[in-house]
Formats: sequence, C-alpha cells, structure tokens
Amino acid sequence: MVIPDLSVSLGGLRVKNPVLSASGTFGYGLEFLPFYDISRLGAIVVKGLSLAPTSGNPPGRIVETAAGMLNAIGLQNIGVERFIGDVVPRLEDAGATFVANIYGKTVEEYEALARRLSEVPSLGAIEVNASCPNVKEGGMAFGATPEGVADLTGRVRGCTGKPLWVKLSPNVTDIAVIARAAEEGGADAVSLINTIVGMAVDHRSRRPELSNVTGGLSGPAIKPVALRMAWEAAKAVRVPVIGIGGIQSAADALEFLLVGASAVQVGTANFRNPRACVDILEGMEAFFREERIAALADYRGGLTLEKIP
Amino acid sequence: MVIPDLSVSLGGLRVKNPVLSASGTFGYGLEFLPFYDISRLGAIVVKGLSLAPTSGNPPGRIVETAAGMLNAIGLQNIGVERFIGDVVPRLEDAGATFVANIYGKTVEEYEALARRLSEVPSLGAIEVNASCPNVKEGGMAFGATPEGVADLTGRVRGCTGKPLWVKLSPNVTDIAVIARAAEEGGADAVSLINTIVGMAVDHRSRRPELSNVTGGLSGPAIKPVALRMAWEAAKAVRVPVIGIGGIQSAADALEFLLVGASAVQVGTANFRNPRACVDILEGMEAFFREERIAALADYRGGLTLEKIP
Amino acid sequence: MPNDRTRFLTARIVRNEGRGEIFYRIEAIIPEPVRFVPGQFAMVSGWPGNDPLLPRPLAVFRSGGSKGKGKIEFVYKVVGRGTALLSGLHPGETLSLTLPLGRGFDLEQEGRSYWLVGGGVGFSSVFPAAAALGRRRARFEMFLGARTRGHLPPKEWTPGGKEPGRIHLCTEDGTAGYHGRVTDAVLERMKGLSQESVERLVILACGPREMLREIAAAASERSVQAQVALENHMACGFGVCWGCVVTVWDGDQTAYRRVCREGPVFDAREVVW
Amino acid sequence: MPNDRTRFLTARIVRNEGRGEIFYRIEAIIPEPVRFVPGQFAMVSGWPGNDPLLPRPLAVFRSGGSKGKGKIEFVYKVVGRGTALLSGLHPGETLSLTLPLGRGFDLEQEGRSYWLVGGGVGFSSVFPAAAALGRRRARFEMFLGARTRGHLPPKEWTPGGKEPGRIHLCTEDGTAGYHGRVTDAVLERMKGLSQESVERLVILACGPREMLREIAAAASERSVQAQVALENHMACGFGVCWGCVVTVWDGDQTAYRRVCREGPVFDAREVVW
Ligand SMILES: Cc1cc2nc3c(=O)[nH]c(=O)nc-3n(C[C@H](O)[C@H](O)[C@H](O)COP(=O)(O)OP(=O)(O)OC[C@H]3O[C@@H](n4cnc5c(N)ncnc54)[C@H](O)[C@@H]3O)c2cc1C
Ligand SMILES: Cc1cc2nc3c(=O)[nH]c(=O)nc-3n(C[C@H](O)[C@H](O)[C@H](O)COP(=O)(O)OP(=O)(O)OC[C@H]3O[C@@H](n4cnc5c(N)ncnc54)[C@H](O)[C@@H]3O)c2cc1C
Ligand SMILES: Cc1cc2nc3c(=O)[nH]c(=O)nc-3n(C[C@H](O)[C@H](O)[C@H](O)COP(=O)(O)O)c2cc1C
Ligand SMILES: Cc1cc2nc3c(=O)[nH]c(=O)nc-3n(C[C@H](O)[C@H](O)[C@H](O)COP(=O)(O)O)c2cc1C
Ligand code: FES
Ligand code: FES
Repeated sequence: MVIPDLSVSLGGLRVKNPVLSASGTFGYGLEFLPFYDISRLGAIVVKGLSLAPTSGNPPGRIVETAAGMLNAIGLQNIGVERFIGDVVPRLEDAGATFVANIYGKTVEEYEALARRLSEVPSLGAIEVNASCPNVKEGGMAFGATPEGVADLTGRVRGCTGKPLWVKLSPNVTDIAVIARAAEEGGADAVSLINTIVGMAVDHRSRRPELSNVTGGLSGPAIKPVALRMAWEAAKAVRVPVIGIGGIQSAADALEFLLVGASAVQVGTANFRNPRACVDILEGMEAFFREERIAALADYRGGLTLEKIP
Repeated sequence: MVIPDLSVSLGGLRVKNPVLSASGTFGYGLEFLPFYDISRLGAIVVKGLSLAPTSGNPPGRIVETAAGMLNAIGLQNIGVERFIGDVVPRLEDAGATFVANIYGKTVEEYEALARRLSEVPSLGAIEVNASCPNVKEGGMAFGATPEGVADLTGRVRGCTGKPLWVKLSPNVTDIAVIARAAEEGGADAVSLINTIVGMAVDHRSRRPELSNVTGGLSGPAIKPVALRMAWEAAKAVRVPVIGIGGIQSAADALEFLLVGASAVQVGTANFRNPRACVDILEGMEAFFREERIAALADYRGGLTLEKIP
Repeated sequence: MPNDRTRFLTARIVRNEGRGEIFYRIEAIIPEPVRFVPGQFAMVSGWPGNDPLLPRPLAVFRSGGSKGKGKIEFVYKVVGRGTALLSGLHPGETLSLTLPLGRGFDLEQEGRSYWLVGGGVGFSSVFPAAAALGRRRARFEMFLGARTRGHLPPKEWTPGGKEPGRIHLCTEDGTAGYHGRVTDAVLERMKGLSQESVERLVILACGPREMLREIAAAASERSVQAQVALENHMACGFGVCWGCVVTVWDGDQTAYRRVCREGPVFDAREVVW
Repeated sequence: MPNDRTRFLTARIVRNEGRGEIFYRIEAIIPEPVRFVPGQFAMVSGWPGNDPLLPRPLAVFRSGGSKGKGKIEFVYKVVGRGTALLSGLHPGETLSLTLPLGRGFDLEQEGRSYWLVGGGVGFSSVFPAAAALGRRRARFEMFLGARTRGHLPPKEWTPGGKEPGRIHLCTEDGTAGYHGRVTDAVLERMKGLSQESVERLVILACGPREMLREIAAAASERSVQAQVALENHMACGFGVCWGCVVTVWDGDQTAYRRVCREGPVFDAREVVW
C-alpha cells in the first residue's frame, strides 16, 4: 500500500500533513493530550496571544446559532511570557509543531509580540490575527482595508524571520484585494477566514445574548462563505492559502484543498468532537489511498470548471 | 382582548403587518393560494423582474448547505410585461399588497423598469435589487460601493413616484455606509440582507455543485449576520429598515424588529413550510397579545444595551 | 383519478420499516385522504432542527383512507442524510408533507397498451401507475430493473403480480429474471413488436437518467410515445424557487422547465438529453 | 473515588425514559467503566446533523460496569432543543460523550457532616454525592426543593432514602414536605445549629443561581464552608474555548474562571454573586 505524501510547505514551515488546529478553539494544545497524540497534526495554532495576560469580555461570551455559534471571548489569554515560559516546553515535549497566533491593540504591540516570539527556536510560524476590531485607526479594523493589512504585515515582517502567516477577516467586500495586500506586505501565507460578525438577541428579555452585543460566527454555517473566499484568495495570491471555516469532516477539508488551499485549520469542530482534527486527518489519508492519489500536490487546486462535454 | 396594532409605514407604503415575503422565494405570490389567503400578509415581494423574460442559469442551481442553501437561479423570470399583463390582475383579485423587485444589467434597464412599473396603480412599492454582480462598472457590483448604490438609487428615484426600497448586499465591509448611501440617493426604505456569496464543490468529482460556481447563501445559517446588519443599518439611517435573512419563526422575526427593523421578509423558510409567512404572523400576534404590547411601535427598536444593574 | 388541491400538512407515522436489502416503506396518517395522479410526489421532512434544511421529494406510493382520516405511503432508499434521518423516525413521530405536487403520468389514453419501466427505486412511481391501470383494466406490462436480486422491489409491494407474463424482472448480475439491464430487456422486446402494436404503445419510465435517456432514444426511433419521470434537486417542490429546472426543447430553442411543476413527468422527446 | 482520565467515546443507549412529570433518565453502555467525582459532568450529543451544533453538559448521575463494559446514566429535564432531541432518542441509538469533566465536590474531608442541597434538576449532581457519602458512612442530610410535588425527583432515584430525618423535601406550593423554598428550609435549620455543629458543617449545593446565591450568603454569615455547582453555556466543556467563564474574586480583584475546568464546583466565597 502506497502511503500518500501529505506534506506541504506553508510559507517556509514544512508540515507533515495539511490538518492544523484553528486558533482559539484548541487552547494551548495541551488540553487535547488526553484525546490523542497532538504531534500527529500538521501544526497546532494556539489561542491568540497578547503582550500582557488579557482577561477578556464579561460572561455572556458564547451563543449557539443554526449550525454555528457566536463567540465574543475577547481574547482571554495568559500573555506571551507565560506562554513561552510554561506552555512552549510542554509543547516541545509533546513533539508538536506549533504556531503562535498574535493580536495587539496597536501595531507596536504586534511588533513587540513578533520580536519576542522570534526568540523561541521551536516556534514554527507566527500567525497575525489581522481581524481584530479593537484597534487604533479610528475604530476601523486593521483587517478591513488593504492599506491596513499591508501596513500591519510589513511592520511585523520587519520584526521576525519566522514564517509569517496573516489571518484575514471575511468581513470585507473583496477578499482577493485584502489577500494581495497581505502578500505584498510580505506574508509567507494567508489564513482565512476568521469569524463573520454576527449578533443574537433574546426577543423576550429584549437583551443581546452576548455581553459584547456582537460576536464572531463560526461552524458549519459559514463553510460555503469560507470556501468561496479560500477559492478567491487562492486565485489572487502566489503564497499558500490556509483554509478555515466550518470544517467538520475529511470531505470538508478536501473541498478547501480542491479549490486551492494548501492546508486547513479546524476550529469549532473540536468542541463537539475533541478528536475532530485527527479524525479528519485519518479520513483524508483514507481518501488519498482509495483514490490512489500519491501526493497532496496532485489533488490541490484541482477543481474542474469546464462543463462535462 | 386587545388586538395589537401591527401596521407600519414602509417608506410611504402602509402595510397592515410587518410580515412580508422575500423576493425569489415566493414566486409571483399566486403559487401560495392553495396554502392560505395571501392578502393576510403585510406585502408580497415578487420574484426579481427584468425588462425582457430571462432564462437564468443552466441546471445545477441549488445546493443544500448546513442550515442553509446556495442558489444561483440567475433571475429566471417572465419579464415585466407578462408580469403586468398576467400576474398583476390576479394579485389584485387576491387582494394582496404587492411589491416589484427589479433588476437590470445597466442603470438604464433599472430606470426603464421603474418607469414601466410606476404605471401600475395597484403596485405598492418598487424594491431595487442592488446586489447583482452581472453589471457594468468593470464587473464590480453596484451594491458593493456607496457611490454605486447612491447613483443607482438616485437614478431610479428620478423615474418613479412609488415608494422606493433598495435591497442591499451583505457582501460589503460596512453595511452602515451602504445603507446611508441608499438613503442619500433617495430610498424610502432599505431592505437587507440579500444572500451572502458562497460556494460548494464535490470533493470526489472535483466539480462545483452550481453551474455558476458561486451562489447566494440563505436560510437560518445566515441569521446572525443578517440580524447584525439590520441593527447596524437601523442605527445608520432614518428611513425604515426591512430585515431579511434566515427568518423561520415568530421569534426570529421579533428579533429583527427588536434591533430596529420596521418589518421583515421571509425567504427560504417558505420552501420547507409553505405556510411559514402566515405562521410567523400568527405567532407574532400571539406574542404581542400575551405580552400586552399594544402596537408594533412599542416593541420595535427596544433592544436594551445597558447591563442589568 | 383527478389531481387534488395541494396542501401542507402534518402526518403521524404509523409504520416505518426496512424491507428486503435496501428499501424502506413509511406509512402515515393524515387528516384527510389525498387523491393523486401516479408520478406525483410530496415534499417530505420531519427531522428536528435546520440541518438538513430542505424537505425531500418522494413519489406518492399509495394513498387511501376515508373522510376524516387519510393514509399515505412512501417507499424510499437511503442514499444520504435526509433519507437516513427518515429511516430513523419512529411510529408516533410526525412528518411534514406538501402534496400532491407536480404533473403525473398521462394514463387516461383510450385503446393504448402501456409498458411501465422502473429502474432502481423508480418503481415507486411506476407501481402506482400499474395499480391505476389495473383498476381501469388497461393492458400493461412492467419491466423492473436492479443491479441484483436483493435490490428488486419486494414481491408483496408489486401490483398485478399474479397475471403471467406481465412482469419482467431484470438484474444486471443475472441473479433474478432477465440477465442484463432493464433497458436492454425493453429494447429487445420492442424489436419483436409489430408496427400496429408499436403505435398503440405508451412507455412510462422512472429511474436513473441514463436509463431514461436510452429508453427515450429507442422510443423516439420507433415513434413510440414515452413519458419519463425526471429527478432533480429541489428546494420548494411547488414552483417558487426555480431551482429544479431541466433543459427542454422549445421549438428549436432550448428552455428551462421546473421538474416540480411542469414535471416530474415529461414527454421524452421534449427533454434535452 | 479518583478522577478518571477524560475521554471521548460513543455510547449505545439501552434505556431512555420519562419519569414522573418532568424528568428523564438515559442509560447507555460504554466501552470501559468511568470513575468520576460527584459534581463532574459530561458533554453529551447524539442527534444527527449540525443543528443544534454544540453538545450539552449533563452531570454524571451514575456510572458502573466492569472491565470491557461500562454503564453510564444521566438524568435531565427537557428545557430546550437539545434536551428535547435527547428525549427522542431510542435504545440502540448512540450518544457521543466527553467525560468525566470539571472539578467535582470535595467530599473527602474527615470529621465533617454534610448538607446536600438540590434545587430543581440540581439533584442530578447532589445524589451522586449522597451515594458517595453513604458509601463512606459519612454524616449527611439532603434538602430537595421543587415548585410542586410532581417536580421532586422520583423516590426510587433517591439514595439513602431509608434513614429517618435524613431527607427534607420542600415544595413551594406545599404539596409535599416543607411548604416553602428549599433555601428557607436550609436557613431555618441552620439557625438552630450550635456553633460546634456549624463548624463541622459542609454545604454542597446545586440548583438555580438565585438559590445558590442565598445559600452562599447564609453560609458566609455563619462561616460555613459551602461548595456550589454552577452552570453556564458551554461550547467545549474541556477548557479550550473560554466561553463558559464566571466572575470570581481573586484577592480583591475579580477574574474570569471557566465553569468547565476550574468548576463546575466552586467555593461559594469565591464567586462574585
Ligand atoms: C419527483 C421525485 C420523486 C422521487 N421519488 C422518490 C421515491 O419515491 N423514493 C426514493 O427513494 N427516492 C425518490 N426520489 C429521490 C429522492 O428525492 C432523493 O433520493 C433524496 O432527495 C436524497 O436525499 P438525501 O438527503 O438522502 O441525499 P443527499 O444526497 O444527502 O441529499 C443532498 C441534497 O440533494 C438532493 N438530492 C440528492 N439526490 C437527489 C435525487 N435523486 N433527486 C432529488 N434530489 C436529490 C436532496 O434532496 C438534498 O437536497 C425522488 C426524486 C424526485 C425529484
Ligand atoms: C456542569 C453542568 C451540569 C449540568 N447537569 C445537568 C443535569 O444533570 N441534568 C439537567 O437536566 N441539566 C443539567 N445541566 C443543564 C443543561 O446543560 C441544560 O439544561 C441544557 O444544556 C439545555 O439545553 P437545551 O438545548 O435543551 O436548551 P436550550 O435553551 O435550547 O439551549 C440553548 C443553548 O444554551 C445552553 N444552555 C441552556 N441552558 C443551560 C444551562 N442551564 N446550563 C448550561 N447550558 C445551558 C445549551 O447548552 C445550548 O448551548 C447542567 C449544566 C451544567 C453546566
Ligand atoms: C471560541 C473561539 C475563539 C477564537 N479565538 C480566536 C483567536 O484567538 N484568534 C484567531 O485568530 N481566531 C480565533 N477564532 C477563529 C477561529 O480560529 C476560526 O478562524 C473560526 O472559528 C472559523 O473556523 P471554524 O468554523 O472551523 O471554527 C476563534 C473562534 C472561536 C469559535
Ligand atoms: C432561490 C432564491 C431566489 C432568490 N431570488 C431573489 C431575487 O430575485 N431578487 C432578490 O432581491 N432576492 C432574491 N433572493 C434573496 C432573498 O430574497 C433573501 O434576501 C435571502 O434569501 C435571505 O433571506 P432568507 O434567508 O429568509 O432566504 C433569492 C433567494 C433565494 C433562496
Ligand atoms: S423545486 Fe422550487 S421551483 Fe421546483
Ligand atoms: S466550555 Fe469551553 S472553556 Fe469551558
């Protein structure tokens, strides 16, 4: 039996397979050790890190929606120093390839995070969360304009030799333009999508369900939108695209590869099934074997657009 | 028992209740006559009309997604003349309040449609579908820029004395800016959202599910996004907002009213339950009665944002 | 049997069971009996939640009852999520139904003899046609095709099964009846027909598209009237979404027609194959 | 009873039935027995499709079995879509479970006497505590509150029900036991206690937040140790989404703690009420 080669290079970080965990849905990775060997995954993207520990939003942080959920966690995290001190050694012990997702309130904070994390030899890549609404620039999100994205990317690029991934917001008119801006700013890969801004209210109490009023929509509900954006981005840029959004099964993951993504990140699916990432990986391996596809590259981007004759 | 007053003015068209059907999901209204008396609804918005009959996209037009569906019908319709000749008299007979949703490939086509429809005395309003991707302006949708929306609205405004509703696309960075552009262009009301662009592929056949490759996502999956946009639009404009997107129940409809919409349109829900609109209306009436709310105006926009002390 | 007014109703399941290797039959009680034309269908849902979202089209298999209490039956094969959910429903639980829908077979032609061709689960609209023809004492034969013996419809569901020579079973692997595809059986038998018989013949067919295409071609060659029941993905089932169109000939132009409204039964010559 | 390694597994339902007016009990077979600390919970799903999407937290009610074959039980009340779906599952169908989760009650304190307070379906984590204390022959009393008689847990589920004076039933409408809220019964009884008894006392409580708040206030007033099992909406249940936090005191600051990880059982003094 031929073992398919699922390895792929994600902007300088070569991973053994294209199944990654999505930031904010996988904790610091260690929480999954009871369920499986996390070193089997292509990489683990940890919860978004800020310079100082962040306490996040008040309760009323999640609400379920049809085939999805809204979250407004507010990026509660232990801060970069405790991450480096406490978590990194344990991820190294676990043999995991890991990526730091970073988020700052100012460009300077992003720069400081990138510089500090570049000192961690075992860190695989830095993923810049360019989809945060609470930043300078007159309240407009960094991720919402090509200029904002290009500038942020360029500035972080100047601070790190690590592979640099930029995570894009779907709350934009044209994702292709935004993806190109990240590429031009020096991103080694783009990952998308982050959550879509949504809202839920209780018609009886007349109050929002989330303390933050709005939140980010994730889960199967958003998959069609995520897939379309991954396709548009893959056509627009030369750097690898990492597809994210609503992936629950190997079939879902394969769809993102088919439209041109080089890898995928699995998010909300981890909540219902803690083994989701590894189940998806195994399903993907089985598919490649069954279909006798020798390598990821032989499948990726293979969407046929011409009509059947 | 007090009968709550659910009537509301939608930019010059007073409707007896805020439950409307959404364009493209209700045919020409007559198809629902076997199920209930369509004159009970606030209004019926008919399938998007073009100047000439349009044949639409080749098969492979719909595909189901998680708690939603994608469609790429391509606006198949009988054209404005047959609508006026064949359909309007029957809608008049049925006693229905009805609204024409229009769509053109050029601004001139929109203008011609508006002029022609203005000659129909029984027509309640014109809803401009400003979310069509197949138009001039270098392939960029009218609905994607404030300038495009303001210009289209202004030009159609000049051609009709009917109440003018502009239906907005959700595929934009900032819906508030777009809604204001429609208002400044002279819209009497804005309706939103139209479908979110999505995509589905078959990972085995390696082909898109839709002949058009991408399609519009509708159904419960998009409700959180639609609700957020209705809220943002209602804060941004003075004209009435008509909320659309994933409404399946009276509770859903009430949520849109709570965040500031003056009325709602029910779309995809009609497919699974042909009585959806009237079920929602009855549920809404029951809620107002139970809660002893005398009039729609006493509930609408009543979202409480302050914390409970 | 006239076409009844379309309605949306809630049905209470009284039976839902697998039969043979691959088929299920579901039987439910509805408030009033429904009259339908064979080939007509219902949009069926019943699972809780919004995923899957859309109802599924199923041919009306049987319908009966008397005033105040109707009965309705469907047969189905589990092929995906919707039908799998359907197969998990229990007696006492409910179905939502919109029915009867679409244009069924035209069986009311005088002096004709009918061939009914069902491939796979296609027998679900062919059997009601056979039952109706049987009641009218019209002449008909039935061709039923499946991959293998176990995939043929269970005997006890087959109407008019007693008359000899009336039913032609076909299996691709030869485990029952004619060894070969049902289309081959039909084509072979058609070859032997006199011109007179051919002129009286009406073929009604339901099954995979490839089967229908071949039947249509053979019928067209000998100018036999053929009515084919098409399938397509549907959102509404009653003509308002325009999602279910197929391409048909409209003079020498092509046009799109709704399977749920102008079909599911089409004149085979009309379809652009 | 030590805390077992958390696992994700598929369970086969063997029983799922309503009891009394409002409660259900579901029993399922799992590959290996699970040891749990009373107050620990599982994330439970099992319905098909993605709507509802998230699993539901339920306290582990009972667990048993031997090597190669475990048994697990939950009791629940239907309050919304997830629990309604749960109540519609049949024997033979499967559940997905992640368990055991969270930090349970601390029952291992020497020389203490325990009051267990359960409001509504809160008995689901209080009964396992009672059973564990019973096995240890520790001293405990149980206070169970409900709106009305029919909303009290069925007698046959109640552990240690035979010993007189041990169980205090309370109904708000007076249809059974003490007429009033369970908190009032607890507060009244606490008033009569000597200082010595108070110092030995540990209160374990699970129920509506308002009930827990009042118990916490009364306990704090007399410096009684109180452990409260909190609820919150959860996405993951094992500490990775940070969705389930509650506000607690961290010195004189407040901080957010995860109900699923640092809880669901908290020291009552820690909670910002
Ligand atoms: C008029 C008509 C009558 C039919 N009668 C019967 C019948 O009596 N018995 C029977 O077993 N089947 C019948 N079918 C086919 C049946 O509708 C499909 O097998 C069923 O919809 C599959 O749903 P699923 O969720 O199990 O499959 P999935 O593949 O998971 O469905 C995904 C989506 O595709 C659609 N879909 C998939 N296959 C078909 C198909 N062949 N036709 C239409 N939509 C499809 C589904 O409705 C759904 O929207 C009929 C189809 C039509 C159009
Ligand atoms: C640690 C813990 C243990 C629990 N043990 C039990 C038990 O043994 N028996 C029992 O009947 N109930 C128990 N509950 C409450 C139970 O989880 C909820 O009743 C259930 O989630 C409601 O789901 P639903 O879909 O029926 O309701 P819906 O209101 O439709 O649920 C909508 C969403 O809100 C969440 N939600 C609603 N109410 C609660 C709640 N009280 N707690 C947590 N999430 C909620 C749901 O999980 C879901 O995500 C426990 C809760 C927690 C946190
Ligand atoms: C609870 C939660 C927390 C998240 N936190 C982060 C984060 O810290 N940084 C980030 O870039 N994305 C974050 N995300 C977004 C996910 O990484 C992912 O982009 C999104 O959820 C879509 O994927 P999914 O549908 O598979 O969940 C979070 C998502 C969820 C649901
Ligand atoms: C099959 C289909 C056809 C549609 N056709 C139109 C149309 O012709 N014109 C238009 O403005 N919107 C059209 N829409 C969009 C709906 O009116 C509505 O804005 C959207 O579906 C969101 O609402 P829903 O989630 O309730 O369906 C169509 C939607 C569907 C599903
Ligand atoms: S299924 Fe909607 S028009 Fe046919
Ligand atoms: S439920 Fe996810 S952290 Fe507690």
